[in-house]
Amino acid sequence: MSTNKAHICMKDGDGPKGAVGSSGEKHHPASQPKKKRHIHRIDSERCKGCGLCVSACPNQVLGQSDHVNPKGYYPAVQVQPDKCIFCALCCLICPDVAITIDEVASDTDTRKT
Amino acid sequence: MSTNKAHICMKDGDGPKGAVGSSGEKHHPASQPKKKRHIHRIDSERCKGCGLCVSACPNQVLGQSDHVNPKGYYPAVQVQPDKCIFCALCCLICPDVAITIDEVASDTDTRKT
Amino acid sequence: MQIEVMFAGFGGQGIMMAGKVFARAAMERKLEVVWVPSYGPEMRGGTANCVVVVSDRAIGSPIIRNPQHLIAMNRPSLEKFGEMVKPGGVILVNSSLVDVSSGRKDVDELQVPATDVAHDLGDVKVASIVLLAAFCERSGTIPLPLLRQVVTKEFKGQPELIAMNLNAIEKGADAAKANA
Amino acid sequence: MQIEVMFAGFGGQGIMMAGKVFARAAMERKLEVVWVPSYGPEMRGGTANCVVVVSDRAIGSPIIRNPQHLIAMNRPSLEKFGEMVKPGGVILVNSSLVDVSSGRKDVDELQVPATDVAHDLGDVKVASIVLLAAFCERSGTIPLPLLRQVVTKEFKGQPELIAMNLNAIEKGADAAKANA
Amino acid sequence: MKGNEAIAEAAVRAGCLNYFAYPITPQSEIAEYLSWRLPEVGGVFLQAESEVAVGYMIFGAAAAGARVFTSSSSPGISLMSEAISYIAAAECPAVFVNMCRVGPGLGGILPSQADYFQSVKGGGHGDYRLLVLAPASVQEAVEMTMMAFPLAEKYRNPVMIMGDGLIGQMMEPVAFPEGLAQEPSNKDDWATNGMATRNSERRNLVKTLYLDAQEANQHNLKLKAKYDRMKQEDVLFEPYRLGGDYELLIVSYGTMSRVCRTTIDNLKEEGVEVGMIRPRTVFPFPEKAVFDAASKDSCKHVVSIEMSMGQLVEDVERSVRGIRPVTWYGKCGGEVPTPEEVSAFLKEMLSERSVLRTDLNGGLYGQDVS
Amino acid sequence: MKGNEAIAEAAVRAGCLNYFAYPITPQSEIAEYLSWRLPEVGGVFLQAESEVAVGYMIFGAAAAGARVFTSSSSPGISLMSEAISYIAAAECPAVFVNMCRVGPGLGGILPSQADYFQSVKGGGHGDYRLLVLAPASVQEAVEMTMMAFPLAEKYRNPVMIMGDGLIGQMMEPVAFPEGLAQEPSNKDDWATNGMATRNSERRNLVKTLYLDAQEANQHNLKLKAKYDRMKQEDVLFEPYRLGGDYELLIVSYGTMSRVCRTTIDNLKEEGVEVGMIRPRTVFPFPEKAVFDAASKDSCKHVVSIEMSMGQLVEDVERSVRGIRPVTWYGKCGGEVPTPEEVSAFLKEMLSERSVLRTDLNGGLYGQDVS
Amino acid sequence: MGKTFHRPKTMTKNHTHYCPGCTHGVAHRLVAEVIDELGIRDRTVGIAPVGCAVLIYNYIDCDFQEAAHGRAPAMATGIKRVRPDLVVFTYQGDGDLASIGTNEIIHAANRGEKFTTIFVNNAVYGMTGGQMAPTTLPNQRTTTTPSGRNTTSTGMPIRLSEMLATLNTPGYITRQALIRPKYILKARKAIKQAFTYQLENRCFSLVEVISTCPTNWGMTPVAAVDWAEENLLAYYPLGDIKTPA
Amino acid sequence: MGKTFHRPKTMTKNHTHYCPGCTHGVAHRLVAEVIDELGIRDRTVGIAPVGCAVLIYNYIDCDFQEAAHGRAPAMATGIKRVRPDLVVFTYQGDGDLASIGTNEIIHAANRGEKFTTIFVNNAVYGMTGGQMAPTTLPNQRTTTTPSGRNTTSTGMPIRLSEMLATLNTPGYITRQALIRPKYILKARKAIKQAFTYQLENRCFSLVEVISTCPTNWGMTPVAAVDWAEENLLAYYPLGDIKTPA
Ligand SMILES: Cc1ncc(C[n+]2csc(CCOP(=O)(O)OP(=O)(O)O)c2C)c(N)n1
Ligand SMILES: Cc1ncc(C[n+]2csc(CCOP(=O)(O)OP(=O)(O)O)c2C)c(N)n1
Ligand code: SF4
Ligand code: SF4
Ligand code: SF4
Ligand code: SF4
Ligand code: SF4
Ligand code: SF4
Ligand SMILES: [Mg+2]
Ligand SMILES: [Mg+2]
Repeated sequence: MSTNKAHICMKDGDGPKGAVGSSGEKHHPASQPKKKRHIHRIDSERCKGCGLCVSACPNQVLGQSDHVNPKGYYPAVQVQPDKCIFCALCCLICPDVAITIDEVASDTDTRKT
Repeated sequence: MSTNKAHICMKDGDGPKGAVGSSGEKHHPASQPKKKRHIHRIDSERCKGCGLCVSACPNQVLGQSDHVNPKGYYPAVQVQPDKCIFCALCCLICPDVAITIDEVASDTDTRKT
Repeated sequence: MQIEVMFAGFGGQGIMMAGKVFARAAMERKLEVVWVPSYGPEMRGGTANCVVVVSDRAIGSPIIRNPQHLIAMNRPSLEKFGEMVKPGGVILVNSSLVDVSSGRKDVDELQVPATDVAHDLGDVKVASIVLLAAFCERSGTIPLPLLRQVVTKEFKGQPELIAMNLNAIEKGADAAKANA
Repeated sequence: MQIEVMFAGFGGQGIMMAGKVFARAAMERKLEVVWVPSYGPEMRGGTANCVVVVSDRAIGSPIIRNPQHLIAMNRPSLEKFGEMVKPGGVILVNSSLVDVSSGRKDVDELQVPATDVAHDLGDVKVASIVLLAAFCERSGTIPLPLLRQVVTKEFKGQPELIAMNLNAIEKGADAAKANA
Repeated sequence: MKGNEAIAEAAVRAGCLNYFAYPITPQSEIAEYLSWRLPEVGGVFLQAESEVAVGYMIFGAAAAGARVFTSSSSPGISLMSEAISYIAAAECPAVFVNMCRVGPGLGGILPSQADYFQSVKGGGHGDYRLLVLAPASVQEAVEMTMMAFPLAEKYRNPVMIMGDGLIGQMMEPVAFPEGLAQEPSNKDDWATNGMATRNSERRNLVKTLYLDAQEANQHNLKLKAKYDRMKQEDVLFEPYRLGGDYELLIVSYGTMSRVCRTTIDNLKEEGVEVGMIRPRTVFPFPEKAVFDAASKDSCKHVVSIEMSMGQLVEDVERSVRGIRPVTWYGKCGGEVPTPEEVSAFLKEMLSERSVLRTDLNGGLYGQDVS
Repeated sequence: MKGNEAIAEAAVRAGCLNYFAYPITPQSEIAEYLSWRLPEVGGVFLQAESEVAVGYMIFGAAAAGARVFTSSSSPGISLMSEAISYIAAAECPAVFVNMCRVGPGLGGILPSQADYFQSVKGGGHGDYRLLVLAPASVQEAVEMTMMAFPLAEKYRNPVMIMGDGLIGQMMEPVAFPEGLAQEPSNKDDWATNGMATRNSERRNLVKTLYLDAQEANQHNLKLKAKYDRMKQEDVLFEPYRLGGDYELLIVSYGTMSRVCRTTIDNLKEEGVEVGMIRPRTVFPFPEKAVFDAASKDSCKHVVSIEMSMGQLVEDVERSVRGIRPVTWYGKCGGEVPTPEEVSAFLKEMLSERSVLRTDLNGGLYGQDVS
Repeated sequence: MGKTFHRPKTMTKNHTHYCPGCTHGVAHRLVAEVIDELGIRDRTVGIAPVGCAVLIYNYIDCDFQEAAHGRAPAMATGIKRVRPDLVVFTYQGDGDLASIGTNEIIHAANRGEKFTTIFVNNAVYGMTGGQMAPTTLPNQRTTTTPSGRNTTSTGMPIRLSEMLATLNTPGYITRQALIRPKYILKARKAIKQAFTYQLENRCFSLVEVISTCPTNWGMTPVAAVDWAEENLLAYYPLGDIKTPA
Repeated sequence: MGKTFHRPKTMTKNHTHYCPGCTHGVAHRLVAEVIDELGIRDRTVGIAPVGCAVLIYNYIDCDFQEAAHGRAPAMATGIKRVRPDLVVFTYQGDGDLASIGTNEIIHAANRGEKFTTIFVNNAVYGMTGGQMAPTTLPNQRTTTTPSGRNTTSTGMPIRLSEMLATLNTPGYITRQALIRPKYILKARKAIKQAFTYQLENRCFSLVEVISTCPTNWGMTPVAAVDWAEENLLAYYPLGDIKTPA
């Protein structure tokens, strides 16, 4: 039962600067211009509160929760979710694969995930 | 009971070109001009007949005996003793320390050694 | 007379240290003492526990399946060891991280929000000392002055920690008294 | 019926090979055979020996203190093993390198200048084959045609050696006959 | 064929085409033989940088499902002891040949049986055992080599062939019995041979780490059960002249037992009756056979004859269980005792039988604190 | 003090100022302690690149005449087995501490006694033995550490301190008895300490190569004589409750014996009388003490209780010589059996005594060719 | 921007046992990503080291063998020789590879064994509690160098990759880091390159990754990456050290 | 000209067990000469290898320890650490030092142990009957490479001295040869230099000497030195490889 803190972005995906960290999938810059949303989730049960993502985020999106998780750590949270540009730098540095970013059609109901 | 084949030279020692192989002793080029003889001996019991000295000798002084020694080898012998310049190259290469060169006053009776 | 106390929690919660402080205190009283860690995986982040056995005669088995007392710093520890405590023993629970109780009627169970207390004192790592003090107070096994003395000696290399630990002892003892 | 032959000499004198040829010949006759080297120092230049035991029933101990026969390629071998040979045995001595005799009256001792013979044949290494042939002839243990056959097979990879070894067999056998 | 070459060829005939080794006398001929023989049959020959590495190459290859073996001699086997412990722990089948030489230390290169304890009690750490085959002739070395692979696979455990140096150096006529070769067992349920190879979505894991005490104990019990099964199913030995009465029972193995055999034959001619048990597996040890043979009314004494300084004798003592006195005779320097020496010892022993009970270690009594 | 630190300090107090080691759980505290303690007293602390290297650093230092020791745990000791064989062969005194962990293979880091065979029968090749001390408390670990150096020098042989992991991790109050420290012996007649050091024109040579069979045999006989002397002079054990009658005799050592002690006390309260022999040296083994204790009329049964899968029991069987049935009880996964478990086993055993005779291995009879 | 990011398929859901901020987790993920990308999971055999990463097989889901301390390269050799069609990698710490296992890695590299090594250099023995490694920096404090590594008595840190690069047998040797996203991107490329060389049966390949051990360095994870960048990268420069001819 | 030449004092009268023309004898003599020259015999401890030179102590008359195969550097470390005042040297073959003992020599060199190593490289395992060594040349026939060393499966010969020279710890590493008088003269100088660095407590020192093994090369001694000069010197260039700063 993992508590995924997620925030969602309604902006278009405008393609990565380089091939970044998504497993097996290739992101095509010139994909058809379709409304997409990104969902940035932190699995607060996986997270060990190391803070590496916090310091790696170029936009100060992340911070540390002040609630301890069942493992005894203070997990990362999105303190300024709106500033997230889904650059995935936080994902890249996270040693515990606690952060994921999904891309879904903008009409997908993320509350189900 | 080792059979030392020795040959003796009456020429003066005229000093080495470099510091060569004599253990612990230094040869002084400018030592007092005293009559000295050199004695070049091959210990035919130590010798294993490898032939390295033969091929190292610049003056073709050495050759192989055609008598087998008690170890079953054909030892080196001085086939042209007169041509020896006591350069000690044969001593340097001999893996069995079977060749020695002594320097004695020219009046020393070498047959005693 | 033999006293057996188990200290259990996450690695890094200071559980081994609390056990050692308890053991040292007992040694000061010239009792026979064995401190036995159940040393976990060679790596970090697992659970850890240690048992301290104190006796007035030579201690046979250092291996205790059913301790008299338990100090549980986290939930898995309480769940695993709570039921092993001998009837009549004391169970000290870090209620900051454990929201359940052992459910036992035959023991003296005490909830102390040790991590929160420690947080307020400035470092969550002293939580184990808070619980230890509460335990000593409740069980009457080690007098508080002796505990203070041992803690002071233990941290003599890091004077900045002494005050915090002494505070932790006060808070822990207070909590025990408050819950009495 | 059991035959035991010891082959002894310097390492590198072909002594092991001679023993093997003898063993192979016995195998051809469908006898039980054990060839046992006394493998010396891991390094070169020492003495070496091997013993071949041939029997018409299973061979128990491959370790023979007192062989029936001895082939001695050098002086230390003769000195060491000469006195161990059982009475009535054959001792073959390489007189090129050994200028003494075993001094025994109860054995059949034969001197063959094998190294000189081999030298004349073109390689001192066939000296051991010269002695082996002389031994076979003298002891009657292995018939010469079988010996030739085994040697031919043994050196089939190096045809240039076959002729030399066959010559060695002739010379050896001749020497044995001459001395008879 | 020379024993070493015969063993090498026997492995090939047994379908073992993978060999990793480091040279050491008196068995380097095995490597030298296989260096041309294996390429000929498409096998793998690799000279490693050390025996430590060999141990783990064997482990890796065996864990990947291959039939594999190595050969070495005493110091080399010591260097493999960590690996052997791992391989036994990981339950991988593999075959180790030890052409035992004189020890301890660098010792010498002459034959010896002084690695008995190392082989049968486990030179490495932890609770494991090797199935140890001890051939007494080149022919038996061939047969045991061929049996070793199926045995290793039957138990998923390393098998050791303990030769005493002489076995490798001796030349005797040999035959390679077709019947002994067995197809490798299917290893798909445990070997790390790649999921695609076994057409499975489940990965395999070969490991020896058991951090949990219960699991570790279970694992050790599982291993123990295998060793117990070996004791039930794979004890091999050869009785010699046990049919009639005998005053003396010899226990001896390997080349040493051949010397004993000649000794027994010689003594029989002199009217002295001696019987022998020759363990062919030294682990599992033929305890019952030794006990039964020692129990015979005529038997007055048991002697362990070994090229070691009192190792085999401990298993003999254990097996005899005090019903007969047990004595040790041995040499360990490279010289195999001759029939004459053994006979002389036995005769002297028979003449002064009364004093022969092996002594128990004494000891400094501590305080009884009860 | 924690057992590991106590051992480290004891070595310093014993005048051993040279330590070479490679980290391994559960004994790295020894190295950590000595990394500051030895420099303080002008000693040598060196962390080596591997246990293999450690073994030879110890050899080199010991052969140069220094008091020296190392500590490790099971897999690390396996890696030292070649070196230990060399050191014993070269007759150099040195001390090895093994804080035994769960094996085989990587196993685990919890306490174990599964290196019993490795320690007492010799993990390395060739005929050698270690004098093996097995402490049951931190205090005894201290004392044994201090005794170990003089013993090693007395015999010019490696001494092993076999702790069972828990000994190193436990904290108990300790004292360092002054009386146990002994000056190092004079080693000038054999150590390679430089001719000038000993004011001699004769060089010393520390070697283990004996190419000549007779010499090698002589050397092995010399070693054997030392091991026999250990059996005469340095067997240590502790009897527990052997004064009165007892139905059952336990043999157990190390931490396990402490559990047995509590079990015995508990059973006594229930009216069941049990006695115990606790070997303090496991080599030399207190054979006579075990035999004598087993011989007592009241004694019906002997049990070996060990944290291994049937190792100690072999020496117990050997010692008991069949006069009483011998049973094994053990666990080997890191969990030390509790007094409750041991008691339960013993009671069950007593209730079904008839079936308890340990079975002898069977075996496939070969053809009797006599 | 706008990227997606998921746990690679070859990675299990298990939470790791690593300390917070330990970059072993990053190395694991990169390897899993590369395995996914190359589609080789069903013929890959990994070899776990003895070190903090011993339980790597709990996180990377392919066939695995668990080595003894330092011996992974010998095991990999064993596998590759008998099954050249399998893809084999070892994952080794600096104690494992640069101390006890130096001989095995050198000779495997020199024989040109066609496997891939991920060499996690965190300048310390993590698993056993922070003792000195051969890679420990001068003056760095560890539990066996309590007053800092003294290079007079213990020598200078070994740059094992540079040493391997001197071998005449062709190989791919590179040093990367896991301490910032920018380095991680490059590290992933290098790991992919290493596996690719193996797939091409081209040469031995080794990717050293500079890593952190906040616990034994006595630092927060964030301080640890800073310290590593400032100190480790100065002594252990990043980049390809050797590429096959 | 006109020189004298005698057996050095530190050399015994014993005849060596070496094969005719084996240059181990030359190496022994040079070491003995240097010991004499420096006057250090009474505080020198040599360490014999496992290899043809195992009996070196029969020929060099000072204290000696006999190592296990490859472990001489660890033994030397043990001695030097407890007795820094002694002069310690190891004498090791290429199988001993460059195969089984690679780890020990690397880490001893890296710790900067103050002993001297004489590394006798004859490109083969002499003592055990001529098996391949890591130093065996490409296509060279040995008893385990009967059709010549195949570098595809066994890699290229290792230049161990060059490898050691990459270490950051200061050291003296040089390669010399024993196959002609001219090289022997230089070799002696280098050996003296190596011992001198040790006496100055300066650094680890290693002198590799290119040597012959006529027996296992299957050549006469004279052919062997020719072959060595042509082939070994081409792959193993002579000269100082590293000198202490
Ligand atoms: C033969 C052996 N020696 C020592 C150990 C103990 N040990 C386990 S891990 C380790 C070192 C780990 O350090 P490293 O390889 O750098 O890995 P890290 O934990 O730092 O990732 C040691 C010494 C062992 N398990 N086996
Ligand atoms: C542990 C161990 N492995 C193997 C051997 C066998 N062995 C003895 S010497 C040697 C190699 C010798 O070669 P090298 O070091 O080059 O010396 P050389 O004889 O050529 O001078 C080997 C493999 C041994 N004695 N001990
Ligand atoms: S995706 Fe980029 S911007 Fe968003 S939280 Fe992560 S690092 Fe910050
Ligand atoms: S990097 Fe990962 S584990 Fe660390 S704080 Fe961020 S989400 Fe949590
Ligand atoms: S001293 Fe010189 S000239 Fe004389 S024999 Fe020797 S090499 Fe020839
Ligand atoms: S070099 Fe020496 S051993 Fe060789 S032939 Fe000349 S004298 Fe004899
Ligand atoms: S101890 Fe260090 S290497 Fe190990 S998990 Fe923790 S941070 Fe990582
Ligand atoms: S085998 Fe080679 S190295 Fe050994 S002594 Fe003979 S020639 Fe020299
Ligand atoms: Mg590390
Ligand atoms: Mg060599």
